[in-house]
Amino acid sequence: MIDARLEIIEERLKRIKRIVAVSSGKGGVGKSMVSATMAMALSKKYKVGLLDLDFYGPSTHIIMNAGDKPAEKNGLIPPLVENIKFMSIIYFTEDKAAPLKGKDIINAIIELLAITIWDELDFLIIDMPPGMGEEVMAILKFMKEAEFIVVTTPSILSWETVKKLLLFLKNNRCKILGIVENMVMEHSIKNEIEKFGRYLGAIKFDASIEKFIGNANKIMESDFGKDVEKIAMKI
Amino acid sequence: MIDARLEIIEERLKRIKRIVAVSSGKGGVGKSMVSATMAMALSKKYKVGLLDLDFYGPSTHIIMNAGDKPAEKNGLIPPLVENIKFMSIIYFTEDKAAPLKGKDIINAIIELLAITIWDELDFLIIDMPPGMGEEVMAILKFMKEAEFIVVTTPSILSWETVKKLLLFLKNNRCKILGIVENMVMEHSIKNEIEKFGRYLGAIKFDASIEKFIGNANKIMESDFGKDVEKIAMKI
Amino acid sequence: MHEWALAEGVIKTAVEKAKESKMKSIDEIDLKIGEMQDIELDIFKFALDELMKEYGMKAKINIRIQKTKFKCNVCNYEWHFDEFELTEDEKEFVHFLPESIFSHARCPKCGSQYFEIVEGRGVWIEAIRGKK
Amino acid sequence: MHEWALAEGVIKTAVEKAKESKMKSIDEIDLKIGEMQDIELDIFKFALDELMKEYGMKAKINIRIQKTKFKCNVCNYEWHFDEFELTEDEKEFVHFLPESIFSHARCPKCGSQYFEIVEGRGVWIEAIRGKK
Ligand SMILES: Nc1ncnc2c1ncn2[C@@H]1O[C@H](COP(=O)(O)OP(=O)(O)O)[C@@H](O)[C@H]1O
Ligand SMILES: Nc1ncnc2c1ncn2[C@@H]1O[C@H](COP(=O)(O)OP(=O)(O)O)[C@@H](O)[C@H]1O
Ligand SMILES: [Mg+2]
Ligand SMILES: [Mg+2]
Ligand SMILES: [Mg+2]
Ligand SMILES: [Mg+2]
Ligand code: NI
Ligand code: NI
Ligand SMILES: [Zn+2]
Ligand SMILES: [Zn+2]
Repeated sequence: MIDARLEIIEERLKRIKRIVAVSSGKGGVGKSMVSATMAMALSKKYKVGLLDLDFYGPSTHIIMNAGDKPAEKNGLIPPLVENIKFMSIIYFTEDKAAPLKGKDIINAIIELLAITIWDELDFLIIDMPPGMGEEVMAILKFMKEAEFIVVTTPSILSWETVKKLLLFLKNNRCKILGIVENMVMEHSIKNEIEKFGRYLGAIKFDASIEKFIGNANKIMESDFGKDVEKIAMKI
Repeated sequence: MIDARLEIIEERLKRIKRIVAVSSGKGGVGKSMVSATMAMALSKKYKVGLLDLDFYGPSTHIIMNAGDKPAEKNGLIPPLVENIKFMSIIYFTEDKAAPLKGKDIINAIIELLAITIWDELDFLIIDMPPGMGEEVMAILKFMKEAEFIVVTTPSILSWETVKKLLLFLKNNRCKILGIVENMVMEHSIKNEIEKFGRYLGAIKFDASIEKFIGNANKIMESDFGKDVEKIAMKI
Repeated sequence: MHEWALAEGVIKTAVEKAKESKMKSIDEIDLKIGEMQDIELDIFKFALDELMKEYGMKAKINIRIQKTKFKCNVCNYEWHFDEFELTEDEKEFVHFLPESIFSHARCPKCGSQYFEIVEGRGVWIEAIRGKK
Repeated sequence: MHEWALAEGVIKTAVEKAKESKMKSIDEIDLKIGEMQDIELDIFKFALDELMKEYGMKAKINIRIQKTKFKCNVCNYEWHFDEFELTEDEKEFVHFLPESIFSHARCPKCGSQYFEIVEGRGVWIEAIRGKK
């Protein structure tokens, strides 16, 4: 018995020039803030899509204040949010919990990849959940060309987990674009990070960012937005 | 065919008076810091165990600077760390990544619960991973009496996910001890939280906490430690 | 209308598999579709026909709807899709993403959300017959 | 020596199931043990005997070791446990926690860590026979 959805995934992704998975292993390091802001920064020059794969804690729709729903036409057409083609599980779960188990996660990803019509894109940014589970495996299996941006904070609790993800990605021969150090205050672990890969840049701790969440322009004008934009230009 | 490990789990847990799962749904809100510190606070008066169920990002061994390994005697005897019986996946994976898929996670939890000899405990504190996956399901299935402490930060990105977990726990008739607001700076969402459950207390953002990680005494003496201790006394 | 996307999956897969097994023409395809997908059969069949034209093929497609089966991990109760009480919106969500059922429904007996989709999701090719 | 903990699982489960099916005495238990558990059979059998004494029972226990089978999700290669090159420490970790294999090993063919334990883990009771 053959799963008829698998063959079509390649077709759906083939007009996407680059897939960038913003990941970490660790939660709460700013993956969602970085991926949404990076998508917005890139969208000034490029055709960009954003796929939120954090089914337990989808966040990018809040950061960008997404409104419209996908349209149905030979598949699902992602709505334009801040000029970015946007897809998230929230279009199917609304504000409810999505207590999916491992195999449900992989099935949901397959379904989403099979029915979403991204069409032509320069970048598809993927906001990854924490952990090294089915979502990372799905990237390994269905998006072999994906490039990883790995986000950490300077805290040892974050870095110890992030190192594990880096090791995993290297073991599995994934392309790693580099490592972003987010929420930097006085203390930075740049030197330590550089031993493990390319240092893509620091993003300062910005206590004011909370009040800009949901307002794309304000985010882009903030210190946070500027730091992310510099990183976006490097990739 | 019957899994011979399942029947013994009840036996292993039956001399534990209270099981407290420190959870959130969201990552990086301080679950590990709160659970380790809470275990240390409770251990002044009670017999306490700490089980780290975050297989992708185990952290409590770093916070408490765990050294000794479990001993093998009719099962695995958790070593005493800061006078707390401690069990974590790191004893079997060391510093490597543990890229377990959903069903591997549930299997690993079953194995750990079946072979760990906690003996008598007043409290077993469980440090939960982010998400609402297999680990939460394992609590629902194998520890029906467990009580949940739910940790959030004041950020909307945290709270939106935490609300989903609260909804899930209520739907599934879990006992919720209350909600902890961590990393509070000027802005608190206490009023909002109180609409959803018991507010267990605020923990201030404490930029100095990073340098105390790995030093139990210093953590307990810090502002963070004192805030957590107050909360521990309420449960 | 996202039926088209799934139909594309079917035809693409059939063509690919026929190639692999060196078939010269595909005469018949047996499909099994999970009830949860709640496919609109008219649209789906139309899409299959159009796509077959594009690929210059003409096969008989036999479609079988697989009933759903759910099983609760807490109380072991087993049930079918029609035991859920879903709003029209929720049904549409499940039509697009079967796994969204975990957000919208609970075990009819014990109320738990910790249940399994035993069967009834996905679009499956059971057999492809043709000339070598 | 954590074999004792697993043996306890076996005897407890057998006693429980016998009670459920109203057996008066258990004469024989068929066990299947995953190769990954790497059970020390002497210790395990000793533990079973001691535990049976405690429960006042005396059954014949047939133990069968189930070979492991792994399958790579990336390159589809299939292999057995002995194809891994594990250190003594790693073997001990896997003995305690079979799932730790994902930390210590990779697909022998393509190097991926995204593989499945198809079989060869766990301790399973296949049959319990006795008098009603
Ligand atoms: N540079 C920063 N300065 C201050 N707060 C930040 C920064 N980056 C992210 N945050 C905040 O940290 C929290 C976690 O960010 P989020 O993007 O949700 O992380 P993740 O997706 O990794 O879980 C959010 O409350 C977010 O607003
Ligand atoms: N009250 C606090 N003030 C400042 N930093 C904190 C506080 N609580 C936690 N942290 C830091 O936040 C990060 C996430 O904490 P952690 O306990 O690892 O969260 P989780 O277990 O929820 O992922 C760590 O770097 C930790 O040191
Ligand atoms: Mg996120
Ligand atoms: Mg943690
Ligand atoms: Mg569908
Ligand atoms: Mg074992
Ligand atoms: Ni449709
Ligand atoms: Ni042993
Ligand atoms: Zn039920
Ligand atoms: Zn392989």
